[in-house]
Amino acid sequence: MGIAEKEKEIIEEFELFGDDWEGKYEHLIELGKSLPLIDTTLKTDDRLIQGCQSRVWLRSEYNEGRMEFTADSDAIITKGMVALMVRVLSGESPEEIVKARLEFVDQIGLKQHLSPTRANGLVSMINRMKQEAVSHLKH
Amino acid sequence: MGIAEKEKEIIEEFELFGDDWEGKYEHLIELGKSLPLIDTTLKTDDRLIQGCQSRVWLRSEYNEGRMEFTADSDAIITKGMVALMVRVLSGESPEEIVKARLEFVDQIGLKQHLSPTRANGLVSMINRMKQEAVSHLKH
Amino acid sequence: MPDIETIRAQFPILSQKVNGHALVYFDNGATAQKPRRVIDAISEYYTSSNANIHRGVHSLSQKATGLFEASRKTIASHFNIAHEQQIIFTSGTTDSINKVAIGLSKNYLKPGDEIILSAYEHHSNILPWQLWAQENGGVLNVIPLLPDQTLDYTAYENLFSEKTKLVALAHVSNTLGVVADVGRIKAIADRHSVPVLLDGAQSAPHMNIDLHALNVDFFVCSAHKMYGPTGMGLLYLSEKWLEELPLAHTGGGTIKTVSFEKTEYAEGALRLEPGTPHIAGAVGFAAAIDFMSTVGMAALFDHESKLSQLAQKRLLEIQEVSVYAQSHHKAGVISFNVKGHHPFDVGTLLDKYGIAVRTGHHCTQPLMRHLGVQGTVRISFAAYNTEAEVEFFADKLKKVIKMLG
Amino acid sequence: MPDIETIRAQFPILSQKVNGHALVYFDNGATAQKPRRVIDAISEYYTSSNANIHRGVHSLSQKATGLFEASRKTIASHFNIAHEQQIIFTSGTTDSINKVAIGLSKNYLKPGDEIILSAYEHHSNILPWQLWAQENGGVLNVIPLLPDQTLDYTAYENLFSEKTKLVALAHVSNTLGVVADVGRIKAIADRHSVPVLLDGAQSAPHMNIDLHALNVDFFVCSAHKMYGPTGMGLLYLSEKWLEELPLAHTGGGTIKTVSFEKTEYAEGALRLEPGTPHIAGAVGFAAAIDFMSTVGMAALFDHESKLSQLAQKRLLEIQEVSVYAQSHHKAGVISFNVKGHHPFDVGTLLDKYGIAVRTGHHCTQPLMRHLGVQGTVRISFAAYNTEAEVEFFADKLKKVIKMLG
Ligand SMILES: Cc1ncc(COP(=O)(O)O)c(C=O)c1O
Ligand SMILES: Cc1ncc(COP(=O)(O)O)c(C=O)c1O
Repeated sequence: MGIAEKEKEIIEEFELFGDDWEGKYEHLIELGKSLPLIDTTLKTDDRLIQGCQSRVWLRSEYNEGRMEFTADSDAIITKGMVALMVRVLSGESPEEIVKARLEFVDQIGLKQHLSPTRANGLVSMINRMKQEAVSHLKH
Repeated sequence: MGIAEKEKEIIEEFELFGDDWEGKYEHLIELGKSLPLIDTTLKTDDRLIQGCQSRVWLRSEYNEGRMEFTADSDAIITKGMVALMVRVLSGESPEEIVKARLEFVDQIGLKQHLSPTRANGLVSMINRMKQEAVSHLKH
Repeated sequence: MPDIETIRAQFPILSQKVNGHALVYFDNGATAQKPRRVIDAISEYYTSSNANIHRGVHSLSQKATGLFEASRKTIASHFNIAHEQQIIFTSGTTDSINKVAIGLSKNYLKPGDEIILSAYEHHSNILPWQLWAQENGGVLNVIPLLPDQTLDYTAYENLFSEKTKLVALAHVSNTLGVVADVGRIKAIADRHSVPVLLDGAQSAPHMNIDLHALNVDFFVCSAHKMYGPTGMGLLYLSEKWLEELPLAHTGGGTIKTVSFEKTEYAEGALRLEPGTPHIAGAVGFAAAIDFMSTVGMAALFDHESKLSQLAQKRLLEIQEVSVYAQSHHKAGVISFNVKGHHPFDVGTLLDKYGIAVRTGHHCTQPLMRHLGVQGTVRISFAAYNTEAEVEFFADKLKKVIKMLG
Repeated sequence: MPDIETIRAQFPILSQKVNGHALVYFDNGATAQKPRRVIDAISEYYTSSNANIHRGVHSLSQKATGLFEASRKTIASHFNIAHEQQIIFTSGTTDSINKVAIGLSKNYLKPGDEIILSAYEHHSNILPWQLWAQENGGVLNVIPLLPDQTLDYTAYENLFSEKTKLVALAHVSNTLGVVADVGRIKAIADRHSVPVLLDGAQSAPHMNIDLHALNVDFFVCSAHKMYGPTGMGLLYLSEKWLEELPLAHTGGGTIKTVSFEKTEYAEGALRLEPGTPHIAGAVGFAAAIDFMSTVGMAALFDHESKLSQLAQKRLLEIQEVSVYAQSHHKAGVISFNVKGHHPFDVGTLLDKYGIAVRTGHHCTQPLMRHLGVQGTVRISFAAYNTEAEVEFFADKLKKVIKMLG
């Protein structure tokens, strides 16, 4: 399944809640909880993305043309967002990741969490994911 | 003639101009011009009242129970105002000078020149006149 | 105090809906909302009186200067200061503290000297002193907190040495709401002839402050936390320091005469206000003071105390919640945490109900480290907050905790 | 450029009567009047978006932060700066210069070092350097003026020595209107690898400024002279100085982590903007920039040049009048004197006709001494001034001279 399909799946998942933001956030929190924790020994400073309000740790690996991401956050809503990003981008090629516009976030009504004013580390995390991908691009 | 009479005289003098501010200012300028200049050798720093916009020099003497003032300014409108003050306060006793409220300035419509925001040295000059008078009060 | 609806009606922003709910603004410690009279005073200034001040002979400039200096008088009299020149306009608390720190570092503070601060200071009352200490080999001594998060006055007394040159202290902790006992602080400092700087950023908005009675050397606060405009602050100086504080900044408007070789400075407030001041800010600040006067500082303090007590009661009814500095009578500020949940999550979900709270370290990272937390959730009150809002908040907080599971 | 009536209609203050006459505001060099959109942007900010920025998770704080950062972008793009973090908000030109002077004095400027300024600098670009020089044994070298009151570029070149560490220069002289040839200034400074600070207080309101092309190290200006609010200014830094300029002020909002022992600072503009910024000021400043864009900087410059030329022509027709820097193409500013009459008298009487001019030393006392006068009368133009106003002024000036006799 490519990025586009995964985004579509997520949009459908969230459409179920319609205008019910509480349901939507409960789902997001569930997603956060289901994201496997990064082992604390791996929560090193070089993996830390310091937001002013919440912290994100990102670990990436490159394997046979595909990026694999694992990530964590100390705030559960941030972690839910992190889970969505990992789900969409993990297992994809660097080329696809660099191109990804992640517009599904807008469509599921959670765009405000990606605002650069949010200081929750998410925007920096996405930038970091893309940078890691760039470093594995074939030229 | 006491302070009150002199003030009354000045009010009458200015009433002639009614609403004609140009006439009034021409008169004020005339008064400024007719004020005898202080000899430049007397324009020493201790007699200087430095306004931001114009400068005033004040010389005072105490003689047989009366204060005598001479004063000068580098700006003619300020000097006109100075002339009015000297006319009203010169030759009076320290007691009368300290009490003087100089309300005639309001009545002749030139009160704005005595505003502390005017930075023309006039308010400081009046304060200085009163201080000099205070120093000669009989207790 | 006018009734609460009369007060609320003066704040246009309060009729706003946030995420479909009426705005409940509990982030007053960060900045207060502005009453109509403040907004109007600023507009009116620009619409009918705007000019540069102090040096102009034309009518508009006279008008603007008059308004600016009248604002200084209003503020001086609010703080019970007879000599209004002791009121220096700055751009805010942080600016005021920096200017004092830079000034004092020029001839008063010497290498090896010590400054006393508290463990709950705001970064703005730590970093300027830390910068001085790092650049000049100075020492910061920290008043520790008792287990109930109030100041340890005994430890404070023991911090003094021959080298102690200043006490710089928050009047009210922005994170905890704890109120310092200035009388006690001052009495001990006086015994050592050490000047006191009081950071009033969080006290000036909430209580009557009589600077004549407090008799501190420096008092600083921000207009924006007092229903006034942004970019405007106050630096009060004792008579002695008004004369003696070396210049941190200098420039136009501060002088009697200038040459490239030598400058003779003016006296009073002018010396310490270089450049074109924030004239509209001063006018707006005075309007904010007028607003606070119509409420009455004593009534305001009572009102906010009642809200704090109610909020604390409701918070303590929730099992998962822990409240900091619980036992202390607080000045309109309460910090809490929900066991197992990140303040960011709590704040984000409360916002969904239109409730604005502050989360994070509140620019008091050393205090966070002391408390052993990443951050807290902080609610802080103003004249326009109501008991109904507190109840709504408590109710929604319970819902949020359930959602977070 | 929109037609002049369309522009004038945007400035509510212009419909005011002063002493029974329509206000003729020729004191723009001191501060400009504000268009309705600026006044409204500020009101609107307080009415619907006010909150503290950068650290808040709630909606209002997000909104305020968004507006604040969007303002930074607007301003950056106006000055053709790609990296908006190079725009630091200060409280004004004077504040900006002081912060650079304090910062540079910490590790860049050394005892015995030399700074080049010009003979017509504003006190705000003299005194901060003089303070540094006095406190640290520094030297100020002054570019002299040619008989026509323009900079002596040859002398400038000869001022450089091994010890020259900075050129700090007014882009446009606030008293004379003389425009510095920045290309020439920069080229010579570059040859000696000396950084340049450009005081744009009087250029930014009048001309298109491309900071990318000018390529100076520091550029400073004030919003209030650019149709914007008081208490708001700009400090532009080159990439290098953005990273390297030591902190003058510090405090809340500038950090990554703080402890009493050690602080790790944030990067970019944050590091240099301690405390709550003048949020409404930034929003108002951006609105002022929008206003200037609708006029167009090139059109604005042309318009003001035409007014200056007409005014100078009319002034020179009056026998008693002498105009300074006459031969030079001036940026919307003209200084003159009336033989035998004090500027204060001229200004006071012009005010009676509703004409606002500035009189005195204009915070350029060294220049006054060079010209051998106590002060001058200065008229300075803005977008809303008209040829009819210039004619009215010239007419009334003649009357005033007659009155003064
Ligand atoms: C050339 C110049 N530099 C600096 C300043 C100081 O600007 P501000 O008073 O806004 O700080 C002015 C304003 O008068 C000026 O004209
Ligand atoms: C106790 C305290 N000190 C200082 C400050 C800094 O105030 P400002 O950001 O207005 O400069 C604050 C505001 O957050 C504060 O609460």
